[in-house]
Amino acid sequence: MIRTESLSVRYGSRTVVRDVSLRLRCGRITAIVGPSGCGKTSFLLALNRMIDLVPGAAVAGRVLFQDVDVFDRRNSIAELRRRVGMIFQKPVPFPLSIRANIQLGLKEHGVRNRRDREAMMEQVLRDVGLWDEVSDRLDCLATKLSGGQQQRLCLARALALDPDVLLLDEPCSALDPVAAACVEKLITELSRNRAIAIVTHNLAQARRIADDLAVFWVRDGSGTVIAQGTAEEIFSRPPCPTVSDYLSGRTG
Amino acid sequence: MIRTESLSVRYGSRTVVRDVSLRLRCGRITAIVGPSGCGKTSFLLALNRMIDLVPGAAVAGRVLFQDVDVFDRRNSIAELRRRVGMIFQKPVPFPLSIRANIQLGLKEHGVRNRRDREAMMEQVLRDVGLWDEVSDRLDCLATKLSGGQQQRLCLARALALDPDVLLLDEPCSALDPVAAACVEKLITELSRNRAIAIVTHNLAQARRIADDLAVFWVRDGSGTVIAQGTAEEIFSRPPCPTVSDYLSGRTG
Amino acid sequence: HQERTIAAAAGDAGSGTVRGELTITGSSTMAPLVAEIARRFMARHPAVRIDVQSGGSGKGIQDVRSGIADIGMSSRALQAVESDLEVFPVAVDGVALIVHRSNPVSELTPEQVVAIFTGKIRNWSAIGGPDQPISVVHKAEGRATLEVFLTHFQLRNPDVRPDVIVGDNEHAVRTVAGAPGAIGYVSIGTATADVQSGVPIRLLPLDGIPADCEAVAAGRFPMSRPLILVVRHDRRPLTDVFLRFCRSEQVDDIITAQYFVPAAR
Amino acid sequence: MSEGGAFSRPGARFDRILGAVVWLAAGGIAAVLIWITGDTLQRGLSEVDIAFLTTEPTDAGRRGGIVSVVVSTLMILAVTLTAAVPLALGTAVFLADVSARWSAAAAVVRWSLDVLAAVPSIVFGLFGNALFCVVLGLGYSILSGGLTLACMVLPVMIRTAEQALRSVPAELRMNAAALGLRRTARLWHIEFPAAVPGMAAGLVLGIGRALAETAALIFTAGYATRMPTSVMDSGRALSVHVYELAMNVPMGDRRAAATATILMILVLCITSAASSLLHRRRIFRRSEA
Amino acid sequence: MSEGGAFSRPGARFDRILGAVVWLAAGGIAAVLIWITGDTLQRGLSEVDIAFLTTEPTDAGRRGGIVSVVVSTLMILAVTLTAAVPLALGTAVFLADVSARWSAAAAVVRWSLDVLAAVPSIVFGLFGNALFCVVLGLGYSILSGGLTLACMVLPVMIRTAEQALRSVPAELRMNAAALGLRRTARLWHIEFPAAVPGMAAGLVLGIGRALAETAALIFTAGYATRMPTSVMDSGRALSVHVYELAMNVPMGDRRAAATATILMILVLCITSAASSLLHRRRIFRRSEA
Ligand SMILES: Nc1ncnc2c1ncn2[C@@H]1O[C@H](COP(=O)(O)OP(=O)(O)OP(=O)(O)O)[C@@H](O)[C@H]1O
Ligand SMILES: Nc1ncnc2c1ncn2[C@@H]1O[C@H](COP(=O)(O)OP(=O)(O)OP(=O)(O)O)[C@@H](O)[C@H]1O
Ligand SMILES: [Mg+2]
Ligand SMILES: [Mg+2]
Repeated sequence: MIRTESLSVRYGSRTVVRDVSLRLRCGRITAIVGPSGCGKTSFLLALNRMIDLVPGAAVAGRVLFQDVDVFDRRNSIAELRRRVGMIFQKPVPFPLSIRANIQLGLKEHGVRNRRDREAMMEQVLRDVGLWDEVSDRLDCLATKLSGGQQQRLCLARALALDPDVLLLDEPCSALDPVAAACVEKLITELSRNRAIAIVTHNLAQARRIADDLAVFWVRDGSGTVIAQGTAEEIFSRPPCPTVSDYLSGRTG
Repeated sequence: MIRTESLSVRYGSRTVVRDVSLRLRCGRITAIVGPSGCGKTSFLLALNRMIDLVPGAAVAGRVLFQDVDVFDRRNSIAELRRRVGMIFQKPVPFPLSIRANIQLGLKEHGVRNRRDREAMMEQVLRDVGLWDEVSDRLDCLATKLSGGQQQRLCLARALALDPDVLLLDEPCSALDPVAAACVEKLITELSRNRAIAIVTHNLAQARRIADDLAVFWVRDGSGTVIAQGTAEEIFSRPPCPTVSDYLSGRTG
Repeated sequence: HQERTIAAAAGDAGSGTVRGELTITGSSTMAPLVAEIARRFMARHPAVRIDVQSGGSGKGIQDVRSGIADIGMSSRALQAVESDLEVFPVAVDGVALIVHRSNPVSELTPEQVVAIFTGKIRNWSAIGGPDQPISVVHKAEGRATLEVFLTHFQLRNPDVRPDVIVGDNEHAVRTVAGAPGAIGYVSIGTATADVQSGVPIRLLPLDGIPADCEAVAAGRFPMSRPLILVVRHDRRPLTDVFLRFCRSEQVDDIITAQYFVPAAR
Repeated sequence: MSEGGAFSRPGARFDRILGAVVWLAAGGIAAVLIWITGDTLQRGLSEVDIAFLTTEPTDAGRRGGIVSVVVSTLMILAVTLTAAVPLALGTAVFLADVSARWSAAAAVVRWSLDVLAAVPSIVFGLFGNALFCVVLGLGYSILSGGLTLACMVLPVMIRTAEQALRSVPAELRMNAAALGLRRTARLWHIEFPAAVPGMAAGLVLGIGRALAETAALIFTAGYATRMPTSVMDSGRALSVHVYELAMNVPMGDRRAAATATILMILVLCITSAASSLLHRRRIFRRSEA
Repeated sequence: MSEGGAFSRPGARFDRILGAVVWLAAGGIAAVLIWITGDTLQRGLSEVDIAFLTTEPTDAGRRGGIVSVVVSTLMILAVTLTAAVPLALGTAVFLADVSARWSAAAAVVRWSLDVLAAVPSIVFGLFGNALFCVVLGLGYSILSGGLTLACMVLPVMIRTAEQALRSVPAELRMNAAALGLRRTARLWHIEFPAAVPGMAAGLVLGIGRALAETAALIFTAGYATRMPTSVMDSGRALSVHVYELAMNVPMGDRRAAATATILMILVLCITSAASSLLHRRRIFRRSEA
C-alpha cells in the first residue's frame, strides 16, 4: 500500500532518519519500535507529508502510496492526508465541542447529510470505547477531556474519515489496560482492509497485534531500521544481538 | 507527608472526584491506577493546588501537607508547589532552550551561582537518561525534542528543584522499555526520603515499583478510591471482584 | 533713537536691552506670519523669547482672556461680547471669487453671484460660459471668509445652495482646481500664491476691481477681513514693544511675503 | 500569596509589587478617561436633549441638533468596515500563513503597513481627495470618506489579525492538516475561531480610529451637514463637527462638548455590540452540528 | 495543491480562490502605499538635500530645513514611549491576568480604552492642553505633547499586549506554576517572551499613531520651530509641520511633501529598529545562562 525508498529526514543539518526502506502492506499491522529519539515519529510524519509543516525539516528519498510518489507536486496533499490518516503522539483535540471535533473532517470530506454524520460519529466513538463516557456531553469542549479520553477522541476523529492507511503514534500510551485492549481489538479489525503502522513502546502490545515489525535504532547519530520482517520471525529469531537484547528488555 | 481528608473535585456541577482520603507516606511510592477518566489527574492537581488554575474547578475537603492545610490562605502557593513537585500527563517544555527549561526554576528558587546550576542540570539530565542525547544541543529549543525526550526533560525540570513530594502523572507513557527502566530505578531511589505518587496504566510497572496502591473507579459518575493499601496486599488479595478483575486485566 | 524708546518701554533702560518671554496663540491663518515676525524680533533682541502657537482664533481670544497667552491672533473681527480686549490690526486679507483656470467667464455681477450661490443659475451657459453645470463651493459655517462673503453680498447662509462645503482656504483652492465647473471664494493671498505656483485657478475681479494685493493694500478691494492681534488692557511692557514692532514698516516685507497686505497705519 | 503560613517565602514581595504596579496602571487609565469624559460631560451634557438628537444643525451648529451628523458618521463607518474588514482578513492571512515562502513580498507588505500607520491624517486626506474624489470621480462623498478611512484603519486591523492568527498553536494547525482539511477549511474552522478575540480587539481599535479621524474626512467626506440620502452625498462626521465647533465656530465649545459626549456614547454602543457579536461563539457553533 | 495527480480532488479550487483573494488583498495594500509614497516622493524628493536635513526652517518653512522639527519629533516620541510602554504593560497584565477575579474593574478599564481609542484628536488636544499645559503648569512643551500622545497610543498598545498575553497557551502557564514560579517570574520568563511578537506589533502601531498625530500636538507640544533644548521647550512635530505647510502656508506644498518623505523614512527606521530589537531573542537568551 505505502512504501518508502531510502527515505531520509533532516532537521536543519541533523539527519535524524537515514535510508529507511520500508513497506506497509494492506491487511497487515506493522509495529515500529525503538528507543526514544530514534526517529520513529519523524518517519511517520514523512509518509503523509505532515513533515512539510515542520519548519526546517527536509526529506530525501521517495515515498510511494499505491505506487505514486507522494512528493509529486501534482497531487492534492489534502486528499493524500485524508487517505493516509495519522494520529500524533500527543493528542490535541481542537478547542471545539466533542461533536465538532469529529464532524469537522466528515463535513469537509463531503458527508453533507447531518444524520449520516451523527451516525458515523456515534459509530467511531463506540469503536474507541468513548461513547459511554461522553455521550451526555457531546457539546462540551473537547479540550476538557481527560488525557486518555483525548487520545481516544483523536483516534476516533481520524477513523471517521475511513482512511486507507493509518499511522498511529503510540495510540495507547495514555490508556488503561482495558481501554487499550479495546483499541487493540479495533486496530486488528481495521487492519483487514487497510495498512496500519503503529509506533509503540509496549513490546507486549507489539507482540500481540503486529504482523510485521520494524526496529529503529540510532546509528552514527541518525535513526535507521536495523531489523524488519514479520513480527513472529523477529521476535523468535532476532537478526542481531542489539535487537534481541532490546526485545528482551535488556538494553536501549 | 501529604494526606487528603474526604477530598472532592468538581468541574462546574460535575463532581469527578468524591470523598477521597488517601495518605502519601515519606519513603514510599504510591501507585494510582484506574480506568481512563476516573479522576486520577484531577486528584493529583488538587494536591498542590494546581487545580486553582483550572477554570471552573472547585475543591471540597482538606489536603494536609506536613499537617498544614494547603488551602490555608496564609501559605505561599509558589513554595507549596516547589516542595510538592508535579509532572503532567502531557509533557510541555517551555519554548526556551533545554538549558533554560531546567535552570529557570533553579534560578527562581535561589540557586544564584551559575556553576552550581550547570552542575545540577547535568545531574538531573543524567538521572533521567537524557544527558547523552542532548548534551551537544543544550541551547536548542526544547520543543523540538521527541515525545519521549520531552517527557524526560519535564521530569528532570521538576527533579531539579528537589521537591519533598513528587506527583507523577504517567511519567513513562512515551518511553521505551529501557528508558522506562531507567526512570523507574530513579523513582525508586528518590523515594527513599520522599513521598511519591505515580499514576500509571502499566500494571506491571505498578507491581514492580509501588509500595502502596490506590485503585480509582467511577461510582455514580464520580471517581473515588475503591481499594487502598500496600501494593503487595492488594495485588495478592484484591478486596473486591472489580479490583481483582481490573488488576488481572479482565475489565475496565 | 527708536532702539532707545523700545528699551525704555521695556522698563530696562539701564542695560539698553529688552528681555522676557511672550506667548502668542490663535488663528492658524496668522500663525506663520506672526511666527516670522517673532523670529525677526528675536533676532534683534536676543534676550526675548517668543513662542507662537496656533489653534484657532477662538483659542487665541480665550487664552488672552485667561492670561495663558500674552497676545492672541484672530482672523476675524471681535464680537460685541469680546470688547474687553484691545485690538491691533496687523494685516488685511482680501477675499475673492475663484473659478477654474479653463473657465472663460471673466467677470460676474453681484446679481449673478447671488443667483449662482442661491441656486437660481445652475449652468455656466446661462451667463455666457460653456455648457457646464456650476458647482458651488461654499465655506463651512463659522469661517471668517464666509462671514465676509455673506455680508458683502447680503446673503443669508440658509439661502445658499452649496454643492461642496469646505473649510480652510487651501481646501477651497484644491476643490476648485479639481473641478472645471466650480466657483468659490478664498483669501486673495492664498489664491495669488497658488496661482503663482501653477495651480489652475483664476481670481475674478469684483465691481471691476482686480483681485490682487495692490487693490487690497490701496483699500479699494471691497471684500476683505482684518488680521488682528488682541491683548488685555493690563498687559506687560514687552507686549507693547512687540505690538509696535508688528505695526512698523520693519515687518512689511514679511507680511507681503506671506501674501497678506499690511494694515493701514 | 501572603506570608506567615507554613510555606512562606520572602519572594512573594515581588508579586505584591507587581500587583500594585498593575493596579496603579489600570487606575491611571481609568483616571485619564474620567478626566476626559468628566470634563466633556460636564460642559456638554446640559446641551443634550431629545431635540439635539433629532434635528439637523443650524447656525454653524450653535443651534439645532446633530442627527444628520450621526447618520453620516454611521454611514462612513459602514463603508469603512465593509471595505477594510475583508481586505484586512485577506492580508492578515497572507502575512501569517501564505507568505512563508514569499518573504520578500511579505516584507514589502509589512513595510507598507508600518508606513501607512504613521502617515499623518492630512496626507491621507490629500491622498483620498486626489484618488477617490478626483481620479475616481466620487467627489466629496461618504463613499470617498469611508474608503480613505479604510486605508487608515488597515494597519491596525491587519497587524492585530495577523498576530491573532500567528498565535494559534502550531499543533492545532498540524492536527487539522493531518485530517486532510484544505487550507480554506483549516482557516475557517480552526484558525479564525481561535483568533476571534484578537481580531475583535483589532476591529474595536479600527472602529475607534475611524470615529476619531478628522483631517482625512474634511478632504473626502466633506463638511455638509445635510442629511445624507446616499453614500454619494457629502456628509460631516461627528469628529469633524467637534473639530469645527471647537476650532472655527465662535462660542461653539459647549456644543462641541455635547457632540463629543454623543460620540463617546456611540463608541461604547458600537464597540460593545461588535465584540459581543463576535464573542457569542456563533463561529464555534457553526462547525458543531 | 494542484490537480491532475493521483489524489486530486475538486475541493482544491477553494484553496486557489483563497490564494488569489489573499494575494489581491496584499497587492492592494502595497498599491495604496505606492500611490501615497509615490505621489509624495515625486513632489517632495527634489527638495530634500543635506541642507534640508541640517538647518532650521525659515520663512514659515518655505526655506531652510527641518532639523529642529526632526529633533522635536524624536523627543516627543521618546517621552511618549517612556510614559506609555510601562503603563501599557502594567494594564495589559491587569487585563489579561489579574483581573479574572475583578471583572468589574476590568470592564471599566476596557470601556475606558474603547472610548479613549475613539476620542477625536482635537478633544485629546484640548484635554492635554487643559491638564498638562495649564493645570500641571508644563506649558506648551515637548513633555506636554509626549504625555498627551501617550494617552492616545495607550489603547492600541494595551489591547495588542493584552491579546498577546492571552494567547500564551494555558499549558505553559500551568507548567510554570507547577514549578513554583511566582507570578512575576512566570510573566517575566515565560509569558512576556512568548508574547513579544504581539507586543512588538502593538509598539509599532503605537509609534505610527504617535508620529501621525497632528491636532493633539498643536495644542500641547506647540508650534515653535526652534531647536528644543529640553523637554520643557515647545517643539513642532513633523506631522504638524506637514499640516502647516500644506494648509496654512501658501506655496508650502512641495516642502510639505518633502517633510512627509522624511517622516516616512523616519518611520521605517524607527519601526524596523524597534522590531529587530525585540526580535533579536535577547529576552529568550536572558533565561538561558
Ligand atoms: N522539529 C525538530 N527539529 C529538530 N530536531 C527534531 C525535531 N523533531 C525531532 N527532532 C529530533 O529528532 C530526533 C528524532 O525525533 P523523533 O520525534 O522522530 O523521535 P521518536 O523516535 O519519535 O522518539 P520518541 O519515542 O521519544 O517519540 C530526536 O533526537 C529529536 O530530538
Ligand atoms: N477541565 C475540565 N473541565 C471539565 N471536565 C473535566 C476537566 N478535566 C477533566 N474533566 C473530566 O473529569 C473526569 C476526570 O478527569 P481526569 O483527567 O481526572 O481523569 P484521569 O483519571 O486522569 O483519566 P486519564 O487516565 O484518561 O488521564 C473526566 O471525565 C474528564 O472528562
Ligand atoms: Mg515520537
Ligand atoms: Mg489523566
